[in-house]
Amino acid sequence: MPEAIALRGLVCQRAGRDLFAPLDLRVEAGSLVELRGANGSGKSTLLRTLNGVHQQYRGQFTIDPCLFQGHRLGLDELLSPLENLRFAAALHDRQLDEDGAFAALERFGVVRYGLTRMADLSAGQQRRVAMARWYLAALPVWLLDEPFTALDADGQALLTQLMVEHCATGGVIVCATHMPVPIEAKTLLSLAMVA
Amino acid sequence: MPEAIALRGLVCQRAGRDLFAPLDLRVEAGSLVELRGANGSGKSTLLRTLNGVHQQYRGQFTIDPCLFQGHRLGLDELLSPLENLRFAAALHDRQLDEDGAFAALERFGVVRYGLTRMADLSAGQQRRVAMARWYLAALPVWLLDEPFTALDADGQALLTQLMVEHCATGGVIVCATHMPVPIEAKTLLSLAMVA
Amino acid sequence: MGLKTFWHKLGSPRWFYGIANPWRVGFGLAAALLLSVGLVWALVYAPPDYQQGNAFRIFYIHVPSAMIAQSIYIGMGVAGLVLFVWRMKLADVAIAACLPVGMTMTALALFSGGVWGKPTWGTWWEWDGRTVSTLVLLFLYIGIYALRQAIMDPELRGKASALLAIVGTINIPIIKYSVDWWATLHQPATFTLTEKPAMPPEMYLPALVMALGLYSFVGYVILQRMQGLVLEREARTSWVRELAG
Amino acid sequence: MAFESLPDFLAMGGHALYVWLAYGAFALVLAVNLLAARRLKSRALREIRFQARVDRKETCD
Amino acid sequence: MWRLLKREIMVMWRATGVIFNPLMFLFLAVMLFAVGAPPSTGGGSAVASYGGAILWILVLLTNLLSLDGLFRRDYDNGMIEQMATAPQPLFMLLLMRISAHWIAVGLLLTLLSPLLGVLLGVSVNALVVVFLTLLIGTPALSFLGATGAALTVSFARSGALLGLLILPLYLPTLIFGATAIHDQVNGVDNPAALYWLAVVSILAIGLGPFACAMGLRISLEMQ
Amino acid sequence: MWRLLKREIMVMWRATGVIFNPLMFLFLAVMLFAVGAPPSTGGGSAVASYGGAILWILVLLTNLLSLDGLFRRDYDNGMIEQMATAPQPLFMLLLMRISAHWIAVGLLLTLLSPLLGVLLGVSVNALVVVFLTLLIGTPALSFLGATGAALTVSFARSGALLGLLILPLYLPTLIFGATAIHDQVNGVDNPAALYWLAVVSILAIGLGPFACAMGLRISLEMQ
Ligand code: HEM
Ligand SMILES: Nc1ncnc2c1ncn2[C@@H]1O[C@H](COP(=O)(O)OP(=O)(O)OP(=O)(O)O)[C@@H](O)[C@H]1O
Ligand SMILES: Nc1ncnc2c1ncn2[C@@H]1O[C@H](COP(=O)(O)OP(=O)(O)OP(=O)(O)O)[C@@H](O)[C@H]1O
Ligand SMILES: [Mg+2]
Ligand SMILES: [Mg+2]
Repeated sequence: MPEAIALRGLVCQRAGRDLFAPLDLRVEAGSLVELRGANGSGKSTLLRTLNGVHQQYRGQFTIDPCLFQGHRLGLDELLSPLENLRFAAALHDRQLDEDGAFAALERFGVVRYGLTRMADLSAGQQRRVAMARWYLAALPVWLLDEPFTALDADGQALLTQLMVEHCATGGVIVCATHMPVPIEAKTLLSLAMVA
Repeated sequence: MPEAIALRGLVCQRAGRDLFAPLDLRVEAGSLVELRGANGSGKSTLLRTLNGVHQQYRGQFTIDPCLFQGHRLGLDELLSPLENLRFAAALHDRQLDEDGAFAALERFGVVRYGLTRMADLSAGQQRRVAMARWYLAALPVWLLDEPFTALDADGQALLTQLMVEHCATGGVIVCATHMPVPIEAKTLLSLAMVA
Repeated sequence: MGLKTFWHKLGSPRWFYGIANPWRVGFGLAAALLLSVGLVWALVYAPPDYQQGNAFRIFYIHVPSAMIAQSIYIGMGVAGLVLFVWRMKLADVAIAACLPVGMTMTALALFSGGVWGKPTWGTWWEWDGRTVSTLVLLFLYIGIYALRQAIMDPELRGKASALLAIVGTINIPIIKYSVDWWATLHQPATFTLTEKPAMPPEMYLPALVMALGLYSFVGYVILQRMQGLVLEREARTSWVRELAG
Repeated sequence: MAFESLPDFLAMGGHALYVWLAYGAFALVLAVNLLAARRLKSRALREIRFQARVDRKETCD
Repeated sequence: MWRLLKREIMVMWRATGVIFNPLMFLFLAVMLFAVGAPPSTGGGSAVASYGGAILWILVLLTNLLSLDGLFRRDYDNGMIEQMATAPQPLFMLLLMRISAHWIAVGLLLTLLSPLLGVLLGVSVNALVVVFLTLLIGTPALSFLGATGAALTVSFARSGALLGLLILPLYLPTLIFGATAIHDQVNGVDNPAALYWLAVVSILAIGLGPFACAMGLRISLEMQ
Repeated sequence: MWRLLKREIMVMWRATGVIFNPLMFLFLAVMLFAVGAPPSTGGGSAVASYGGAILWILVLLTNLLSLDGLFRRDYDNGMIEQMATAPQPLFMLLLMRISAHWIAVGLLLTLLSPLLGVLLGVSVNALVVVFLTLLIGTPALSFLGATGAALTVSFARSGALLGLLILPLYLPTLIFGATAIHDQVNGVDNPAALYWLAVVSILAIGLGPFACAMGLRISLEMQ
């Protein structure tokens, strides 16, 4: 079975400067990779590179179709969670039935805000809607940048469970975080800043 | 000695709806208040109310001059950290000398980015610049909304130490957070959502 | 009742709802009476103009609607001031109630003017002092309307539109003055609005009746709207529940 | 009375189009305002009644 | 596909009357011209063609004004990122979005142009040409403009920079449009201007989404 | 105080050529007019006053275009919040910011107006009036516009809504400006227009910052 992600001597660059030492890694289906590193070590940049929007790097990598969640949520503040989920599905050329969207929002505890504008939700509530988006995306690889931000204890538990489930069904998660992910089976990938 | 913050039956409202049960609280100089509550319970709204920009509330409160740090950093992305600090000082009609700014940036480990545009810093680096701003502000009350966001272990330690120092010198901090602040002496203020 | 207690009572939606009823009925009756008399008088009994013939009858609706369009905007400005200075919630209700009425009245003034212009000026539209200031008035109305549409929070919607209404009202005299001034410079002589050389009473009396009738009508409609809006906003209170039965 | 007969009245001395357009618009504006105000109030009342019913039911359950 | 176009139009509705506002803006600008530089000061027989040309320029500026918002919000909230990495090709998504923009701005203003023309003193038979040229020419404005909007979306205050990039590209469209009106008013029977206008529009529709996609990818790297 | 004004101007410099862009935009717009509705089509003696009026209208539109960015970035990054709660009174800070806007847009365009006037066929002695009216009138544009910008900053795509709110308020300024030029060209010695222009500007400078501060506080509550 080919690996879901393979990095061969990958080094991301910003403004022509290498950010970290070359990375070599193979990630099999079902793994969780915890991406650690000091502030400014290049975690976010690496995730953007894997997602294909940052193109300044050396080395090679391959990656299966992936979902990306950066610091910016990728949800439209003027639309409701429901509309956002529907649009996200349309982007992947899938139809989303009401029941599916409803169930996803319910799972993450924001179903009562289903018709409110995103702009009128609290920080954590918005994050929960984003989780519903991942849940519905049906993509094998997830690239998550500090996904525990703004979540309360309940939300963190929901996220952990979601991550466990995703890996259990053969998905792969790369998660940049400063807080250890409370899951046992994980690969650690540490970025050391290049001086 | 009068208290730094006093809430008398304070209830914040959004779109005409009460967010939580009335709050009564007196905060003496030198205290740290940890503001807890589920996502959407109104922590951010309460801090904005205390800061004076959110004006839909019932009840009364008094508060000493305060510094506010919301989800939005209050730093200009097109300016460098140095320029931002200088402007923040000018807003409070104080002059900031180069040494002071340098020392503050150094303390929070971002002095080498002193002349870079904020937009080109990583999430955690931006947060560290914000910490330098608080440090220089010389205001008695700090209202911090999830200040541990995006900070690495080192950054969290720096923040904890800053908070300890501020309280030790008679300052007051109200800190909304989902992660327990690693400081012993603190008052807990929990918001329970109104159904 | 002293002026001061009246003022305080205005802060109470319930009191307003009650007191509005007789006034509304009064305005309604006055409007029905004055408008029916005025219409017959204007359409049937008033003599035709010696120059414009029967096209002059448009005057009887054109001028009242133009006057009311301006009055209502200024009324909104005053309500805005009240909202800001005394934070009286009823003022926002008043703004919200005046807005559509004023907008339609302005549109009516513009339309009737245009329809009048065709037979008298020979064109549906001419850029002239009064047309420009009426058009600007319409834009001022639409601006407030668009702003209100864009804001979800009812409280903030009120504050924002009040501020805009105040700014607009301060500007209205300047706008009117500048436009009149401009018109005296640019307007071809043939297009000046008829300077009525001492209109005979049988021509201006019906106009007076129509104007009073239209004012009453507008008073009726605005009070009715305000009552509806008060009900909407106070929907959760017990007195509204009781009233609705 | 400025007119001899009904057709005379309707013809408005050749200005029928303009006069009746203007008065038609006048009638329309009045009617729209009247109906809109009515509807606003009656809809508010209807919704309040409905909500009251919902609440009564909920407190019974 | 259809769902995407529907979404775009829905968002336009939601976003503070994007549909409604360009229209109001155009009205106001027409008023400014009528008051500030009334056709009569232009004087002479040229008035009719003057009104048409002013109208064209104003439609162009209105378009420009509305372009700044075309990607701004979605860039800031990370939606563009999602679009750029979706399995649906980006240019297809952009085709939908730009079409929605054209419907909400170009087409709407075209439909209103006869009324505005009257306000500017354009003669009735010139109105037809104004309408026709706008109908054929406005797609070029939306599709050319989108590329500029994509390239400048990463800058904080791009308004005027956008104008700087795009207005030169708009020039041919304007020239063909104004010429067609001018010819008609002066009784010259010269359909070439209309044909050229159509050519520009078709080129813009064909190439615009691709150029726009490239512009957005460049802007994304600046985040 | 002075430090604040300095900061505002510095940020303007930094922000992708805010200084430079309105200017380029105006140049391009003038070019559009020179191409699309050339003064010569106006014919006769009215050309000179026509060019001045067009210039006025374009300066007005350029101003409008640049207003959208006046508070947008600072609103999004939380700086307005800091300003609203600083011990320095907000209207004072706004006075600085709006002044900086006037310097970067109004004053700069005024300084360039003679050159643009020549491009639009304005006669030399009319150029002086154009310059003078712009100098006196542009503060009104910045200070009136700021209130609209403050009220609309919380909306995603405010461009055209802003225009709808502000353009009616700009009308008197335009009228007085254009009339002064018209009078001068036609040899009428009538300084009233200039006086009125000054009155409007002084009123705007005096009341603008307060209204603007109120608008910003309302917008802040929407966050
Ligand atoms: C669209 C076109 C027009 C508009 C927007 C318009 C607007 C106005 C306004 C705002 C007023 C002032 C009402 C007041 O006293 O407060 C007015 C009055 C008047 N208008 Fe018009 N008008 C238009 C066309 C016409 C035409 C075509 C005529 C007649 C030939 C006309 C005749 C008058 C007269 C006689 C008055 C009353 C004069 C006075 O009170 O001094 N208007 N109009
Ligand atoms: N701009 C807004 N308009 C209307 N309602 C809002 C707005 N922002 C937040 N709310 C609502 O107000 C409530 C409180 O929001 P707030 O942001 O204060 O919560 P919070 O405690 O900070 O939550 P979190 O832990 O997620 O940051 C939420 O239920 C939210 O839906
Ligand atoms: N837009 C940009 N342009 C230039 N350099 C940048 C840009 N964004 C970040 N950098 C630099 O690249 C480096 C890596 O940034 P990145 O955001 O990837 O760090 P990170 O590991 O995610 O940090 P954090 O833990 O703070 O989120 C940092 O040193 C930063 O200064
Ligand atoms: Mg990061
Ligand atoms: Mg919060």
